[in-house]
Amino acid sequence: MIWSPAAGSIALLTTGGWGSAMLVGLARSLTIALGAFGLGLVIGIAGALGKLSGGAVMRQALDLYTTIVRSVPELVLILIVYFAGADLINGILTALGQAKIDFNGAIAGIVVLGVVQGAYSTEVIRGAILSVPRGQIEAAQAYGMSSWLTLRRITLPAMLPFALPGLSNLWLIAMKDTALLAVLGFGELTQVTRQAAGTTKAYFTFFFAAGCMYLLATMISNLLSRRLEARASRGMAHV
Amino acid sequence: MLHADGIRKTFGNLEVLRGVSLTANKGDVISLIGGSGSGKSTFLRCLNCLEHPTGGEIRVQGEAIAFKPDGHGNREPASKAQMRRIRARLAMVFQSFNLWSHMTLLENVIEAPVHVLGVDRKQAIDEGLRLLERVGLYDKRDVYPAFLSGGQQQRGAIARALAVQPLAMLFDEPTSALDPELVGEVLKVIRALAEEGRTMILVTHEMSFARDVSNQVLFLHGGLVEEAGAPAEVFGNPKSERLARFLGSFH
Amino acid sequence: MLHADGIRKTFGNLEVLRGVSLTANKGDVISLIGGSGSGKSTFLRCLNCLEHPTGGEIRVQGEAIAFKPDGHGNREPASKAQMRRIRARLAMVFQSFNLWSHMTLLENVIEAPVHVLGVDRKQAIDEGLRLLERVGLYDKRDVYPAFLSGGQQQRGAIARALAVQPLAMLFDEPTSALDPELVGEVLKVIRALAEEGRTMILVTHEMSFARDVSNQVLFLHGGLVEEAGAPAEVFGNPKSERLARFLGSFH
Amino acid sequence: EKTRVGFAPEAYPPFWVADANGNWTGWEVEIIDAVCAEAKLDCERVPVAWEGIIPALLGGKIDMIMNSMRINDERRKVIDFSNKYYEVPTVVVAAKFATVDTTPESMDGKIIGVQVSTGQQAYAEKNFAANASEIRGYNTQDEVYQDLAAGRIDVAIDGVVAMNEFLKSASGAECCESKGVLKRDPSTLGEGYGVGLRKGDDALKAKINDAIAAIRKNGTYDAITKKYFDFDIYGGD
Amino acid sequence: MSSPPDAIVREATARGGRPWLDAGTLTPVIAALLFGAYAALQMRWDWLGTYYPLLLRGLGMTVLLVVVTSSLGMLLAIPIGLVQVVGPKWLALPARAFCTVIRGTPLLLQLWLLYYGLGSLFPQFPWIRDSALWPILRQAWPYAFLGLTLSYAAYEGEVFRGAFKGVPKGQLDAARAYGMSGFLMFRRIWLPQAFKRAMPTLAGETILQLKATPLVATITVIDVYSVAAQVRQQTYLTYEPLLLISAIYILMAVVITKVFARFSGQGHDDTAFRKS
Ligand SMILES: Nc1ncnc2c1ncn2[C@@H]1O[C@H](COP(=O)(O)OP(=O)(O)OP(=O)(O)O)[C@@H](O)[C@H]1O
Ligand SMILES: Nc1ncnc2c1ncn2[C@@H]1O[C@H](COP(=O)(O)OP(=O)(O)OP(=O)(O)O)[C@@H](O)[C@H]1O
Ligand SMILES: [Mg+2]
Ligand SMILES: [Mg+2]
Repeated sequence: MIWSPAAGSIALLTTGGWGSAMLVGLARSLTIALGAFGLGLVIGIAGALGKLSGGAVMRQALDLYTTIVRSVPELVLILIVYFAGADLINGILTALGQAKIDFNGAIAGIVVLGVVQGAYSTEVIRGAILSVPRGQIEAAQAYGMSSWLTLRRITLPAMLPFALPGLSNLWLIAMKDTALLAVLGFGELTQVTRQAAGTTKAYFTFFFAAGCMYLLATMISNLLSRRLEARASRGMAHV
Repeated sequence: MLHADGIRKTFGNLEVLRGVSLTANKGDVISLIGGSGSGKSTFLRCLNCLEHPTGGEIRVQGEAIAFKPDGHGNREPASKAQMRRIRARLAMVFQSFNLWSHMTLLENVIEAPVHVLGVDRKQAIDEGLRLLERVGLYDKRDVYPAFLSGGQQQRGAIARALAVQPLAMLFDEPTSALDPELVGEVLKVIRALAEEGRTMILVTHEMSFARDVSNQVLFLHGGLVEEAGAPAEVFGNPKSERLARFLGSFH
Repeated sequence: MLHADGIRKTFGNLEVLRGVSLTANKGDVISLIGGSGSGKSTFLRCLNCLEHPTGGEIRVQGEAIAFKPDGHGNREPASKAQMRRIRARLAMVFQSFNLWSHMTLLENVIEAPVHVLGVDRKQAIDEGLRLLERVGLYDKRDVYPAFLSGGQQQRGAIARALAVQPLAMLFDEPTSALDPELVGEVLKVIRALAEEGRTMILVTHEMSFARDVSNQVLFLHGGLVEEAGAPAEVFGNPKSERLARFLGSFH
Repeated sequence: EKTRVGFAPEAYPPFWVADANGNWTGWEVEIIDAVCAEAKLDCERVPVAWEGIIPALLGGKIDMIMNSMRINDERRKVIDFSNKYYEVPTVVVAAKFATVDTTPESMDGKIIGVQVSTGQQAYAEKNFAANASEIRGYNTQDEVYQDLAAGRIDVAIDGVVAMNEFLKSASGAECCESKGVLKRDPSTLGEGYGVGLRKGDDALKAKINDAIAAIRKNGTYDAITKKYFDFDIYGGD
Repeated sequence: MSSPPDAIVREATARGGRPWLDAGTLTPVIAALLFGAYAALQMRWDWLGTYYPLLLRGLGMTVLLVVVTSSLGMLLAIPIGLVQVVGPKWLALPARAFCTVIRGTPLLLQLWLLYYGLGSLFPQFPWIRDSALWPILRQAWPYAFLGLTLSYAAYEGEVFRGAFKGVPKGQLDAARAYGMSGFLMFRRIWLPQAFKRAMPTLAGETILQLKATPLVATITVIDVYSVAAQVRQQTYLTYEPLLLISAIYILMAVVITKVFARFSGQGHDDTAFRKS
């Protein structure tokens, strides 16, 4: 029986322990998403600065990175980065005479998704920096600020209102993309859902419950990001 | 105190400045006038190296800004540190104000003193509040620039400039972005600064104001100083035909 | 020909217009002047129902616009068809031009004739080109508005208005968004229209122009017509103290 | 030094059954433990998606695969196998009312469901492709059964043990029945199920083979099997 | 993957406003050529001979999926965006909820819910099972097309909402002032301008749609990705199939970019809006 009545569904979620297993899965998904998003942000800031003010070689290399990552499906990228990335790192370690490291678990997920997120963050942040009115930066120069000080005090805070909508989108994508890590066998929410559904045969119940969890996480994120946006753009006139 | 000597500036093939010189001593108020595109803004921006002059020399309190080739056929300041030091002393007030939009008015005013000049934060705030009071914006100290009227923003920008205790202030069309009603307000502040003996160099379209406030007027045309002198002379008795025509188009 | 009688307009609690009347006969050129926020634009937008007046009556060639309650405590035109018919005859030239950005200049000019009035496309193009020639933009017929200077856009907007052969033209600050250099250009076109005997109602800040071109001037203040009359009278001999003060701030 | 045993984290009763705490039980799980104990290996089970399990072995992310993997020629080209540790016949299952047997002709116009990259997929591609209207590949065997019960595929192929488990379940009992046992075909269906190993990992292979033989001999294998089956799952020698 | 298509590099260069083939461009091109040479010489490509018919079939399905679902999705997205801006509450709220739900949950899960959830409800009803529709409903592709269409509609509905809202009020005022009716204004002014605004985003979103297509493999639809996965499983090659389809997706992304660039046409830009 695939379509269980509501009461039965709830019983399945509460008594079998699958409900709490899914919550654990959700927590793992969120942890990986958070790590990946953070890594992506670091790559993004560095990448945007590299694209805007780096040398020609660096700009081209970054263009290549963002172009490829943004046109190849995440599923494929995840497999490539997972296999090639581990080979590469371990190859280097072996060449250095070090022991191989275990490229499994959450770290791998974070690295893989982080590299993907980094390409998108690079573009979001680059765009945001470009939307900071030129005069704001000129004013900083006119008052004798060094490039680093200008970046820290003016450019980054001033670009935030422009970057936040894009970044909060990226966060939602990171959260949902953790589902793709199921192809690597990671036990995050989607994977747990599949196991629960397979074991209990209550497919609809569990897929639906997982959908609700993602949705809830999304809505909470939206709420937070709207707060954050309001805070960051408190200096902007409301239109 | 501030000398510019034979400043030239080309953008690609366009020769915007073809040797413009200016000497400002302490307390001088110098107005730059000229048609649209005559290079007034460019010259002002050369003075604090926001544009790197293609040729000529700039000396601030006797210290010449050193230049070196930038590898693209132009020059750039040889020492970034020197350039920053000099910029911090030549406070610029932009035509479009360019107050930092993510900071309140007070934060705007104390930003450069605290982070560039290394003034103690507490002291910078005291001084900043004093300056805001002076330009009539004490009430607005915690307001973000976007919520200020044009005239208030302009006065805020002036306070920000005053906060670095500049040797000279550079104004680029301080009133052209303002309502006629706000123009008067800003001119009043500038006039008061002039009376205090501040050194100021201003690009302006307000001839009556230039006449009123400045002790030297430079008329730029075709990348050169076409005519210069005391305002009474320049406005009352223009020698060049072009200046006469230019002044004729104002009433 | 165009009568507005006791027009009132409130936005929420704000009473912007408290009974403004105006009568324009064929060939009249009426200037609306007044301080910022005095309701000039609102009144103009009420005339062609872009704002629905809270009270009062509008008659165009004797035909009164019928209103009905809109269910939110305001009124709305009772017949959309009537409103559209009337709007098409009262061509508006906006302060920010509002040329349709996805159409070339010529397409902008023929849009309303072809799609609203149902003029034959071929004929509309002929007429449109004639009008563009008239405002000196024949060369720019296939250019998109984004690539035109402010003055060119403004003249394009005038051509677009002329193309519907309006009974009257409504101008909202036709020059305030322009460089001083472009103002003259546009004023020349409007003056020519006035000399042709076009009916025009214009909101303007250019007192000298209002004096020059109009045969009636209305000074709005506090939602009412504070003073009205021939320009010589209004400018030369203002009766109300407020008008005198208002004019004093212009030179 | 841990020995990492790769498996696909999907329900495959009675070999693999998960509970909500992420604990796995089942016949194969116990066999893994027994083999590791016997071989004195410190084993750790590592979940890897089925479709990536051989690349994971080759890439060194795991050291062996114990996941009901058939020993066949195609796989032998890239990995090595231990001796088999069980072998069951492969059966064809279909809706009760369907007229299907194990012959290619009976597959005319049918939709056959198999798990991707399995021996049964290879068998179906080799023998039934010409007749069947479609051979649909699923990521997990569980999904095959689900669609069989839903009537979206006509025929499923799988080892008899897992298949019986399905036929015992509510949805399976209602809809379907076994339609016959496929002939032995070592090139696709293989020669039993064995432990997948990297080529050249001969020391490990020897240890595993010894351990399998040992638990067969000392009764551990039979003790485990009794808990799950009422027949000898090892198959013939 | 062989060398990255020139077009992409050129694209990237054009975006940065830099000349094509300066020292900086050469570096990645050389790197890519070297990598291409390595791939050609050191990797195994013999399987291409066996699998190319399958690959072509999969490619066909991928292209079909992208073209059909983004066209249908677009048709849905326009009203979904519009009602959120001007529609009555009883239309705006459901549209808003639809966008939130679809955008808030993984597409993978939506596909499963549709195929294994909804799809397996159908056979419980004999009248569906016996209907003429059943041979179609038992297939996987209808669910793939439906899932991807809904997803595109939700994301683009959001884009169109922004685009409709972003058209400056003055543009519509002008239309009203010239006596246009609501529908005429929508057809002549509002929609074209919203489209122009949405265009650049749409190109990117369509590439995202392309990148979402591999998920249909999880519900047994055979697209180009699933063929590559099959090749991987049958040949046990780790990289070659992945590199090949990466190159295929990059090429398709370039085509999408070009197609949209053609549509978004010439001429005007947003500067007119910024002025006002
Ligand atoms: N960064 C630049 N690149 C190329 N040309 C420039 C640049 N900046 C200014 N110009 C050109 O230099 C000339 C002088 O410009 P400038 O802004 O100094 O004029 P201006 O006298 O300030 O005019 P206005 O009164 O209109 O502000 C103009 O022709 C302008 O187009
Ligand atoms: N849609 C609206 N909603 C609420 N208040 C409005 C609206 N439109 C105008 N107002 C208010 O109505 C008053 C009159 O505005 P209006 O634009 O008519 O002034 P104006 O005389 O044209 O001024 P200006 O010379 O600055 O253009 C202002 O206080 C304005 O804030
Ligand atoms: Mg200038
Ligand atoms: Mg107005």
